[in-house]
Amino acid sequence: MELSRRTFLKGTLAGGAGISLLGFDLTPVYAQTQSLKISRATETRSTCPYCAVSCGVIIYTLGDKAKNAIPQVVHVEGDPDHPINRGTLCPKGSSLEQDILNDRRLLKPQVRRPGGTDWEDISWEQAYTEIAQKVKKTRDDTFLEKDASGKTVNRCEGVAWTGGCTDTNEFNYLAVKTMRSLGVCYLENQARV
Amino acid sequence: MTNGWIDIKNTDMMLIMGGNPAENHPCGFKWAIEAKLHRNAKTIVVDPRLTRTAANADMYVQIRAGSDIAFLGGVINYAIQNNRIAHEYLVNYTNAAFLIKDGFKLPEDGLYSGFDAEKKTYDKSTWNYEEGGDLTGKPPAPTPEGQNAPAGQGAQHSDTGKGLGYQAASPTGAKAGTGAPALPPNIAFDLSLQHPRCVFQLMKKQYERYTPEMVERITGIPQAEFLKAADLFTSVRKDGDMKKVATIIYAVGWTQHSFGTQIIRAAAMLQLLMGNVGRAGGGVNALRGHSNIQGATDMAGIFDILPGYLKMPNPNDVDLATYLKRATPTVSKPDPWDSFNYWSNTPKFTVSLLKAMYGAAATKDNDWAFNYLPKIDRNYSWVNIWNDMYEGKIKGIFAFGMNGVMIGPDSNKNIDALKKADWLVVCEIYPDETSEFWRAPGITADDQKKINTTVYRLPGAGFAEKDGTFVNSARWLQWKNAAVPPPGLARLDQEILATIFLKVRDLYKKEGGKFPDPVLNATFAYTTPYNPSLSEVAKELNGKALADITDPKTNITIKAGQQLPGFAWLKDDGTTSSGNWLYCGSWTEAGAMMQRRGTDDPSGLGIYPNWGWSWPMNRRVLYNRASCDGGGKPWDPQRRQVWWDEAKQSWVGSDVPDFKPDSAPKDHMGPFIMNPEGIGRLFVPLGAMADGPFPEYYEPIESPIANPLHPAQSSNPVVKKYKTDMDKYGTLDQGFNVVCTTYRLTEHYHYWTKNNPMNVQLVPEPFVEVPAELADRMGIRGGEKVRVTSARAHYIAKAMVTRRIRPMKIDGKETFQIGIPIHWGFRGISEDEDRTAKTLANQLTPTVIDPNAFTPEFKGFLVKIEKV
Amino acid sequence: MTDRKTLQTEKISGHSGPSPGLGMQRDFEVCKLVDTTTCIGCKACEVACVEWNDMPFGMTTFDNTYQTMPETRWNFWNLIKFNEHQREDGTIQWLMRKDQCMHCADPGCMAACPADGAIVKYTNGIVDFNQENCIGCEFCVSGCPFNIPRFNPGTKKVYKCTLCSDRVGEGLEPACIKACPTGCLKFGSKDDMKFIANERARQLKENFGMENAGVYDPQSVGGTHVIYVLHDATDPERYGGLPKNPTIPWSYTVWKWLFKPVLGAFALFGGLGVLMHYVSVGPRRPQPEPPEKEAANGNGD
Amino acid sequence: MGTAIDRFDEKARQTFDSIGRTEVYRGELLRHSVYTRLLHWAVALFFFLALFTGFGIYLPWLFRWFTPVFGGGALSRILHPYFGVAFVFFFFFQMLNWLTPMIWCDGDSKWMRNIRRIAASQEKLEPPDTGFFNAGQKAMFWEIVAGCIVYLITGIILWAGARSFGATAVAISYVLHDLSAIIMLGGIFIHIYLSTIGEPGTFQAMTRGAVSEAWAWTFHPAWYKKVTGRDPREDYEKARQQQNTTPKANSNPN
Repeated sequence: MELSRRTFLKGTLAGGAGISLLGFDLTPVYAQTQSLKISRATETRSTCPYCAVSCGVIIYTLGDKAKNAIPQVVHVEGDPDHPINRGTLCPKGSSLEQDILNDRRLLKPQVRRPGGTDWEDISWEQAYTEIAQKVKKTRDDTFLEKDASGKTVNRCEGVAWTGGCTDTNEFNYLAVKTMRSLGVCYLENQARV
Repeated sequence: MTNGWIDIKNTDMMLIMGGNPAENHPCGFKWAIEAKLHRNAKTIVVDPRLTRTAANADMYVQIRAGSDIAFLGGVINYAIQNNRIAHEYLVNYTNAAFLIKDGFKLPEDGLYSGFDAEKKTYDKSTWNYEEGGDLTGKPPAPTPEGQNAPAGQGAQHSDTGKGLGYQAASPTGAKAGTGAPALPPNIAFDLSLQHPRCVFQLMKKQYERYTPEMVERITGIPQAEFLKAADLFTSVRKDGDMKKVATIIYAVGWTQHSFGTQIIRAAAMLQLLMGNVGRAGGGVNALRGHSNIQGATDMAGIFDILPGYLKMPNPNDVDLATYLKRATPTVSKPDPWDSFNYWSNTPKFTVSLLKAMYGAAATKDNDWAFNYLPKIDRNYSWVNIWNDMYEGKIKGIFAFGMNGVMIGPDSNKNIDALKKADWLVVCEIYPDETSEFWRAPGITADDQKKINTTVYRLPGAGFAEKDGTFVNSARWLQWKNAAVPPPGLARLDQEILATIFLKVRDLYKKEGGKFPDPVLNATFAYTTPYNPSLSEVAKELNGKALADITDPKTNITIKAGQQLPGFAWLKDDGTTSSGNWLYCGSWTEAGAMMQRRGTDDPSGLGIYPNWGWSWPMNRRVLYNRASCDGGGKPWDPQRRQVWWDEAKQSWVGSDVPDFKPDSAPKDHMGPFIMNPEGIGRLFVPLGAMADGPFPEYYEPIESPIANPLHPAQSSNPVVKKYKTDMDKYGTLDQGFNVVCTTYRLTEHYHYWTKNNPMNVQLVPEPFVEVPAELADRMGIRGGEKVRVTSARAHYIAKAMVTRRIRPMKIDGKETFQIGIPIHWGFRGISEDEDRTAKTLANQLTPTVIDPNAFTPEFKGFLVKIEKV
Repeated sequence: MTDRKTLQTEKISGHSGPSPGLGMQRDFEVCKLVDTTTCIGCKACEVACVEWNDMPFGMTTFDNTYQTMPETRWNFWNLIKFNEHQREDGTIQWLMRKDQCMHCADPGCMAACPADGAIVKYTNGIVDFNQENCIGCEFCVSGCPFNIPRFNPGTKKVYKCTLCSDRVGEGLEPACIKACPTGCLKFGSKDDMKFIANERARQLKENFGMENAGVYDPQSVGGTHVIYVLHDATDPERYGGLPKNPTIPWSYTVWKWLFKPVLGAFALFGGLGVLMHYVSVGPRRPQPEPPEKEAANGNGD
Repeated sequence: MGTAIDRFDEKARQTFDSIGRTEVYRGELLRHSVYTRLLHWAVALFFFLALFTGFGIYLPWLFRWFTPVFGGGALSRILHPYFGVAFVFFFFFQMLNWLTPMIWCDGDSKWMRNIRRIAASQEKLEPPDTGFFNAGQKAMFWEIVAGCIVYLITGIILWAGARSFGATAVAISYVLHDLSAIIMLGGIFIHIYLSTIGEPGTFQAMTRGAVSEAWAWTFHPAWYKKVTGRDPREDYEKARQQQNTTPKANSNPN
């Protein structure tokens, strides 16, 4: 059975004893609308991570940024100031709240060992250490300083990098800087496909 | 996009083709609607399916997937035959009048001159301008036969001519005209456009073959319908009137073909022919499908370039000087004209980049650390990653937010490739198919024990948890703010990457190893190196002065350490650094330009100069000089973007002029300043395109017919099939008789929203769109499960029987098309509830790529369909 | 309640008298304009509605259509209806229409609703359900000519689009309006919306060859506060069952407001009648009556 | 035990009679068996439960104060159909129980024509041919039978709602359901009045099950004759004379 997560706060004021006879009201019935759920929430301006229209979105989080309040997203809505979307959002942008608050999110580092049939938990530190060792070993094993004709190439062809569509410029720059410094040639991104 | 989202509102005519903006860019599509509402603009949608974009169009034309060049070629032909062309624009702003070398041959038989059948490449030396001068009015001189170009440049070919993936009309020009032979400094031209070897006459001849009959045979569009569409689109240029503007809007429906770049070329040519480029409401507008793939391309997240579209060095670039000589184009133009040739600044951009990457380690003595960069001489693109991993060449792979198994093509091959890797590091926010490739459907527990790949799955941060810059399809840089911390133990992506890199650096420091210099010397001087602040990185991208630098003209000095105000300040002597010259100006001493939130739009054209920041130098419409006639007056005074101010002796306007500001009209400087010729290229000389200077229609690799233009050369001659045992290509004879295309739905975003209960509620299950007539024939009813089989795999989903896709007559044969949305894999809400068959759309798609942009052919392959 | 109210009540269900305080504040009628000729069926409005109202997600099943579900649900108030209409020349017109509460000037739900204050109509035209007072009788479901109110078996209450009265009351536009990417949804005063709609219909006729384009604002329910621009206003039925001439069942109008109180009173008069009988005629007792009674009777008057 | 009506529910009657007891004192007659009485009160109980929950649906603004008894308007709405079904259920057995004595006869038509005089108490005694039930009671019985059919049909339609039967059916049912209730309510006022203060001595027929002989010859003379074999008018005269001969003073001229 689907039950409402939020009770409707609508109430009638002084309506409980609305006895009226022949149309003459003795006690008026007022209807009061639900209060605005975002009226005191914190607004953060962001950009939708989906397509390249880049709609401005406002993320409403609970709390006034006080130290002890851990922000919780309560709503996401279009940014009306944004010249392109002017507050509008598509069905994907409109559901961004569910992307932020999603119980399918990955919450801890995991490793699948060779021959493994399931995930194992791993600490960040351990994961970093193992990955760094693997990267170095692969680089050292496959690094090519000169090609067959003796020209300097400084390539590491044993490692590939595939970057995602939502990586920011700054992150992409860090990826380019680190990967090219390792000598990575197989450097690709969602941009290709 | 040459223009921008909002700018679409200024148009009078839209051709939407190879894209479905109403579904995939709804908020951008509002500006198309605005044009309809406020300008009575007309929309023509050409698509294999009656999409939601088509539902709103004034005219919908159903086309066979992949036959776009035939349609566009037909429209080009129609425009020329009916004089619906912008004559003044054509003569002055394009290379229509330029003469092409004798010996250049049009592809009547499907091949341009210079084809090497063995290597499947072209010798492009005849694809060049004729040296000379003004031949206007002069009769063509008889030319000697066989003026062949020098041979021996084959090695260059695989390295040249990369498109930008989606974006034809950006500074790709820089890549042209390099290597030997070069473009002639003084091009021969005929302003009367009558010379048989002038570009216009060649183009006319090329597309005369694209008659309405031919268009009908290839595309399946009935002649009458085609003529109606061609007439409607070209009607903006009726009687040569220049006031109206038409735009062409496309997306990956054009790029994802084995001739994708050429489709876009055809569109660009049509727009140049009609004088629509550079103008408000015009342009060739690629709608990027993802939030920051424009930025990723700018940032060179792809193998063949460096940040700012600088070329990747190749092994022949033995030192920086050699590289710069190759990478820096020289002016090539008709003598009386002028050309800005902005790419002549390549050395400044390159040295500044190297200074940003390697800081103090980049010195004049070590060629600014030029050799720290890998040198490439072959294709390392997406499909090759998987192909080469399958062949065992790649040992380790990072996938940061990239679901390679789902993306394909030929997902099964990608899964098998991952089985052969030693390690895989996935940074994701949801459980994805790539990280769980080892337990893909069909892999048993016993099989899993034989898979030796170590997979690390690191929980990254979602968009709301990270700050940083996205670049939209209109090249706007916009900073976003973080709203919440990452959940659980998840960490910021930059923290993960930086930590891995710094740990590797520590290992090299401790243990030494192969060529450790770049690893040790890459600048990481961030306040918190293990978790770099993205604003510090953004400032590094903009660039700063490393020593006091003074502009000799204005005498303005920028002190060492200060942010640079723009790329004009960049130097090639190591006194400036900039991570990406295109972004120079985005975070200046005045602050973060990409964080600006100015909502004023004085011109009313939707320019919003003070919102965010647009590369290059905040120009919102590229090539906007072309919005004015030769005298510098706007073609349409109602839509004034920039214009020549005689009093100020300067270009002024609502937008930043994409031009040399003090170049008077009489100097006849070309508006396309990124091309060494300064003009728009109808004909692409030399190496910029791998498969021809004009777009020629070729069939997709898997096609139901032989190309009616030249059956002997049916598909793109330079496209190579892959050769592993996984690579199979289907034919009609094998029973693959249905044309299949893949696409996204408005309700879903790739392989991401299948984790979002809201979007899953909107479209819960995978489906296949099947024409009603085909369904009748196969006994399929709506909602019943069907199996779609390609030469590679099969896909099972429910049938959506619809009348929105109709049977077509292709070269006289009845042909059906079906469509498959790509969104479902084997991990997701519906998948985990066992509501899907857990097959992947891209298990069907073939491993074959466009020779220019290396984008796989996801559209228009062959399948068969049957009821399950 | 002397405070200024953000939304003034104009009519209250099950409540025959005038609404208290009516006429003490100026107000204008609001209206939602749905231009079906620029709707792209993207469903942003559906999502914005579910998200703003924090409605729980439900299960849907593929049904050979792009339409999310066959009809609106108690937790899904706003549904794009997709229809493939075959034109006379055989080509297909793909129609999309946002289906939701029409916020009638003369609401059938309200006419049918017996519960005091379960449905209120504000002076700005919004018709809102007040679940606290809802008794779950579902009469509104049958009273609505547009088939909108939906019963939630879990809470035994009926729900529908509120036109985001909470947002409108705070000076914001409804969530669906804000989200709509193409601007096919507009929100403003009824006068403005009518003007814009008619202008758009004229534009469609003159510039886009749609001879039958028109505005849907059915007067049979007094006009609505959601109006449509249709490609062909002569045949609203093709847009997924938009009634050409929506009417409220007579039983709710006549019966409820006239006969129901009258007959209710009539039944009460039954009680009054027997009392009068007792007073005037008196009881009948088994005969013969005891003599004291007769004596008492005789000693009266 | 003179009702002597043989029906298939005789067994139920006997079962209940063997459980419950009916004391008939001297000068009294057995009016209703335990079974009948239990049925009556079951019907009455569910009638009132349905009625009161129905009030909350019919005129919530008036009965708002009352609905909390049933847990509020919404719960009233949920309970109402169950009460209604129970009412119909029990009345169905009552109907079977009383089918024979409720059969309309000539005397009833005469009674009806005479109703003004009877209502005005101008006749102290019922007409001699008034049997176990008089025509008023029979009219009410048949009204309830008809009402139950209407309730059941329209009630099910309203219960399932417009989703199952369509808006028109609901709209019509709603009127018929209400009309039926109003008519029945009017009848119930009269019924309660006459069975309590309107005709003293009646109430015990449905409580103890027995009535006085005087009550019987006054209101149901034909039945009196049938069960006692004596002429009601004669017994009435006899009783009157006996009353007059008592030594108590009586100045009444009647």
